[in-house]
Amino acid sequence: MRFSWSQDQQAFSDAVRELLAKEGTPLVVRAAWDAPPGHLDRGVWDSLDAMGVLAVLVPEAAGGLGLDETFLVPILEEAGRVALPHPIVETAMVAAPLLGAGIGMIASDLGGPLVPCAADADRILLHQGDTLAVTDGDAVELTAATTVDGARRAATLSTPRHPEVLTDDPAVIALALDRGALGTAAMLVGLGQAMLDLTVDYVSQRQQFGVPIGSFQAVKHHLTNAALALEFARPAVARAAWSVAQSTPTRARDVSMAKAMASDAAELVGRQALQCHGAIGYTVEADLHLYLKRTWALARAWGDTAHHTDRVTHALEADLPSA
Amino acid sequence: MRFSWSQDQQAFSDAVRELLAKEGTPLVVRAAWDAPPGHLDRGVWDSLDAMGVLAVLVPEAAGGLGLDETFLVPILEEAGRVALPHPIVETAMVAAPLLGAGIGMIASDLGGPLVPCAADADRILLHQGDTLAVTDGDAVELTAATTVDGARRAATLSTPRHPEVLTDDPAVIALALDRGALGTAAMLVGLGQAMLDLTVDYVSQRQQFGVPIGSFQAVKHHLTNAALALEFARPAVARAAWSVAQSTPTRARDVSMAKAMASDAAELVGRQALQCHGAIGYTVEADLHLYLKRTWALARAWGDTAHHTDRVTHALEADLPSA
Amino acid sequence: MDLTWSASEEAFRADAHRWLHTNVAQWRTDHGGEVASGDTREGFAQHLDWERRLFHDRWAVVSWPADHGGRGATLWEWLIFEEEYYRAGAPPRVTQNGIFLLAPSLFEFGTPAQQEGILRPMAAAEDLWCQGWSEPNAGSDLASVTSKARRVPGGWILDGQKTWTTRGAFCTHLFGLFRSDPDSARHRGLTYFLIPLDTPGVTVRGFGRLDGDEGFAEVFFDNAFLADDAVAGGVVLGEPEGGWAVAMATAGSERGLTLRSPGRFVVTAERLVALARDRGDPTLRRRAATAWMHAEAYQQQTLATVTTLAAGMKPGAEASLAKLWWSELDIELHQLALDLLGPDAELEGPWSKAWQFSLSGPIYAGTNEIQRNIAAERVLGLPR
Amino acid sequence: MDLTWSASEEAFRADAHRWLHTNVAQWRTDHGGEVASGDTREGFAQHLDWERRLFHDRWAVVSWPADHGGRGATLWEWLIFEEEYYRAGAPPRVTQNGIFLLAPSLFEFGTPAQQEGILRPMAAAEDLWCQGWSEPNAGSDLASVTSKARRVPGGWILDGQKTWTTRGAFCTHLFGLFRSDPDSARHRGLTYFLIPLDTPGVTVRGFGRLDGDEGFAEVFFDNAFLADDAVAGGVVLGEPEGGWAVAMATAGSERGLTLRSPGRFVVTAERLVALARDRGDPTLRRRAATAWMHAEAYQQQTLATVTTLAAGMKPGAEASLAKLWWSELDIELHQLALDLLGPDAELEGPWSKAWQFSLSGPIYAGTNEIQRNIAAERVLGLPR
Repeated sequence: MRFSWSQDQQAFSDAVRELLAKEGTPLVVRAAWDAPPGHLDRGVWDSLDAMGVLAVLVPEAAGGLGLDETFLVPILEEAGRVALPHPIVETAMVAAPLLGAGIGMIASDLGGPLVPCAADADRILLHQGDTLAVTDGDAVELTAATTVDGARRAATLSTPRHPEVLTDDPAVIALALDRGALGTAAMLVGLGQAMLDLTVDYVSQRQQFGVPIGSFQAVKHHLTNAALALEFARPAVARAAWSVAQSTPTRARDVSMAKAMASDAAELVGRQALQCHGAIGYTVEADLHLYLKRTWALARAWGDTAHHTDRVTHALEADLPSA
Repeated sequence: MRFSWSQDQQAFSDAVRELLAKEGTPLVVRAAWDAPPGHLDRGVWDSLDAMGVLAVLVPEAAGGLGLDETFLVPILEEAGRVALPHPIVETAMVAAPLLGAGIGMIASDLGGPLVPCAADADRILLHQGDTLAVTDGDAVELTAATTVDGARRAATLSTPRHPEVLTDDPAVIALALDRGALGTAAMLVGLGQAMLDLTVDYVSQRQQFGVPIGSFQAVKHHLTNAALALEFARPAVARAAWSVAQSTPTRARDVSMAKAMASDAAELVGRQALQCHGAIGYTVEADLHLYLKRTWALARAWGDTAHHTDRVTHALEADLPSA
Repeated sequence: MDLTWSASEEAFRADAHRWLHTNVAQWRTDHGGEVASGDTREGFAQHLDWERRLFHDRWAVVSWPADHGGRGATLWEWLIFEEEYYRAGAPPRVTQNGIFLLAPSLFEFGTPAQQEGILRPMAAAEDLWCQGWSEPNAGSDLASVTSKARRVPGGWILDGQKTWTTRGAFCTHLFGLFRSDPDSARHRGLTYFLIPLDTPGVTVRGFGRLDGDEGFAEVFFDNAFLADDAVAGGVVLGEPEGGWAVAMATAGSERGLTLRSPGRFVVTAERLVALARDRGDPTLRRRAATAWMHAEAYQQQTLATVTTLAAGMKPGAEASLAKLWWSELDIELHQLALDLLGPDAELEGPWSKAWQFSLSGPIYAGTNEIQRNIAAERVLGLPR
Repeated sequence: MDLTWSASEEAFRADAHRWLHTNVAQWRTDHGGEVASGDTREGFAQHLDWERRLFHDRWAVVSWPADHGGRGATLWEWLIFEEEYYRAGAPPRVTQNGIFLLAPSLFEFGTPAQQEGILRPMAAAEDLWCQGWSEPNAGSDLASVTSKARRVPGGWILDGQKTWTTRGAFCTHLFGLFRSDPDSARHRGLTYFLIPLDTPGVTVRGFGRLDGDEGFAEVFFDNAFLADDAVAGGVVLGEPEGGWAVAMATAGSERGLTLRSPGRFVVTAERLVALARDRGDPTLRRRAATAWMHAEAYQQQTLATVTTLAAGMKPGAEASLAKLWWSELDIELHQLALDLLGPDAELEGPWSKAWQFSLSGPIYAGTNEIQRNIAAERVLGLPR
């Protein structure tokens, strides 16, 4: 029993964190808000690709790193911490195990009807009836959607022409959906941490009534509540990474628990962060909104809390002796 | 439009408050915990009877005061404020309109399977199949129940011998149930107010870290939250009193809203009151527990919050145009 | 206790209902069916058109005397009007900071000349007023304002900066607090000024609120000369250096019922009950009923408050409780809306706009943390 | 990351499981099937019998060295034992204030003679320890204790009063903080004493907790002479006047995992999931799953914590977060239980007892308000 990332896992995600601190700044997120469809800058993305991040889950024989989700999840937490606008969950977590290494940037409708970065992706992974299929970006008609998070760059898709069917195995599809939910949960924990850190800094500096507002008990308690939710969501996500990596019998339940808790935690942190920032946070000039809006979007992508709680309910009830 | 008690209504409930401040002290509640079944002291009860409280809803022609629920509800709030152990809701609110004046003390199973003061009552009002019936106390076998609130003096009943059927009119039965829920809601608002007042006094006196604990922001916010819930539950109860008195078409919905909000408010006040009292409140030596336990009991009697919320849901949905 | 409306109140409701239903539809049609947010330049102009239609038919400020463009409606009628207003789907009032916040203070503290000169153009949406309270370092702590006013012959010199001024970039006038006694501290030595925004030396820069609309502005005062007669009746409201008391009255209006009447919440709750019924999820249906009860309780509590006001009592610290309730209710309602929408919650639209707006409720008009302090100290009497 | 148990851990689990299932049933049978609350006189005696059965088969203090009656189990094994303990429906530990609170401090600060003399009788439930922290005017503000200790030849004279001492009326010994330097203030000048309750001049008065059980006591010290050798190895734990540091270590144990291992919450949550399934209400089923997730998250977070402890790190202020979580989780679980029971929630019974007990969680071991301050200042680094 050892409930912590290994040295290798830690070292890899530390390296990603360092890279993202330099190349994944809020300016990158703002640029993603502003770039026209199809023009998402790939600077950070290419750096992540060069580090092998996109091929973590691809077998070595197929040109990947041959590692598992316990490596990728801490990395995705780092991606969440900088609100990375690129479809890293769709590409590295969901598509790479199906399509292999060197697949470019993949968008997908598996997480919901609004497809992030659809116009920017090289290919699109689709949930078509009972199959998973893949198609070139230009084989689908896109309608750009206006969403609360401009950096998500979401679009809806028309039915594609001649998609290539990858599989009709329900187990493979279920695993892809679980991977997407797990990766998104990791992003949400990272987003929550980013908002908490930003707010701790802010309330330690901001003075009102002659003292830093972080010295008021109400502010302390808001932020402790935020930290508390994160502190207990994080292990749920780590455990789900293990369950997916090991294909444990509780995989689906554990992923759903991770997604529900991470969504709730990040949303709570966001609420407290905004409230503690006050009017300063309630502007697009402050960076907070970049994280906040991504949180709102991801909390409902890949299944919302009600959906995942119901999955947990069913898994638990199925394990009970009958009444 | 005038959303406040009339001078007459106010004067009546002020008189009751004065009486109860003298005769309905915590000692009366403690005595009710200790008295054996059938030996509930009737001192305060007789005084209330002498004031006409038990016959408020009885027509003048039948020896009552010929008033309506907008008179009785503020009085029941006062009864809640002292956690009156006697079955005043069952007697004055539910039974008196059916049985008339001078009926003594009435217990009833309309509020749930645990019948308060069953062994102390002169008669018992029963929900028998689709009828309301009444029986003498000694025509029923009682099994004393041990409940969290000893002053409730609850028992379960066996099927009575030869009860006298009062009515099988569903409208009359529905009105009796609504009256019980409304009266209980009023008691809960009074209980909440009592716990809030007790706690405001306590935190203003109790010193820790060299200051009254009521000066800490966390304590202030706990008690503001408590006051807030009460401030908005009280008008819901007052409005429901009007709706019952006037037999408005929204009566059932308004009563359920009153009961749900009063239950939730009183439970919230109780939580904050206990927390702000700390260990001192967590003893049977402090009076707080007398109010707290009655709150728990009444919040679930005459339908709990889920039951009443569902009634509101159905009433609201029935009013909607179809989808 | 009498929860019935009189015949004349019912008649008033019928009039309002008729006018609103016809005119809301007409206004939307005239602007091509879809109206932009009132916090964008395009939308603001469309909303001004709406405000002028209201004024033209004397529905802009129903509770004001007829002299100033109103109907002398009672508080009860005003409540009825508000309920019908939201039920008709009429838009948010872009004039609200003038008519709901400044005007009550003008009625209380203004000279007859000020009332005469300022109120009617405000009601007519000719003069558009914004609020100049906050400064970069004076948010919750309003008493720490440092913007200065210096008396000079014939007027005042203003220096400093205001910020988070709602719709400041689209307005013509600002009311705000300035420190006129340089040696004063905190609540003393502040004066409440009425200022045309085209005063030389005043610069306005609009910027984006959370939802991206240009709903905020910074207002810079750089040696700006404000002539005593720059506003009809004079530029000082109340006494010089007596600004705090006037500002507190304005803030009371902001927290209390004039800014956020119950109608809008009840109507929103009703829509959510319908959405939840259609969605079918039992948990969400129950949550919708709970949210509706909270909205309806605000309605009932308001009736109780108006009863005391109609009897001549002054609004007190209880306004803090009302502000806590409606601001948190608004979030409850819109959180539920997003949960009902599921993945579509991400789309820009009326619900997501309103959700983002609801998040500002616990911040503006004095943060809810401050309101909880006020309620604890002044309603419950807890020690400071 | 490796979330599998080793073969020896699985074997340990199997042993514990077997012993507990057999012996819990046997113990209940031996006491007529229904056991009273351990916080009543009758129930305490029954629970002592249980404690002695545990000790007899070396399950009382699994993580202690064999010398003191344990099995030298690892922290991992201890967690496994706790999980099996609650899963078997074994009763609350009436020895907990000794074995879970005092003992860790004895291992850290006690002399070999103290450890030798005190631990084994404690594990054997011969010496029964209660905690003497709080005083009538020192609750949350523990540093304001005024009970005094005065050095005299051969011992100490104790004066003062402790209160809210859990199970004090049934115990034989008390550990507590006394002010030994009369000129000291706050955290300084306090000494941590180990005191037999039959010391002349010590009076114990039991009184009723919220649930009516005699679970609390007041302990009065009236010129009580505590001989240096009244407890084997000496009556002072740690240095004289160094009591605060020892007490803080004890408090850390109280907040952290030793007092409230995750097993009991997970087992309770599983029962609620079953109750909710049988009750059928979709909202309550969803709430049960949520509560289960919160319990399971505590389990997982504990595994993460134990991983760092097993690697030799010291527990830190994060214990405050754990205390907030388990205490509020316990209320969430039991609130749900009451809602599932509906009108039957009013009946005295295991669920209503546990509900009332859960309400003490945010109060004892340092109120949750204090824990939130600690977490904010020491985990997040917010200004004091």
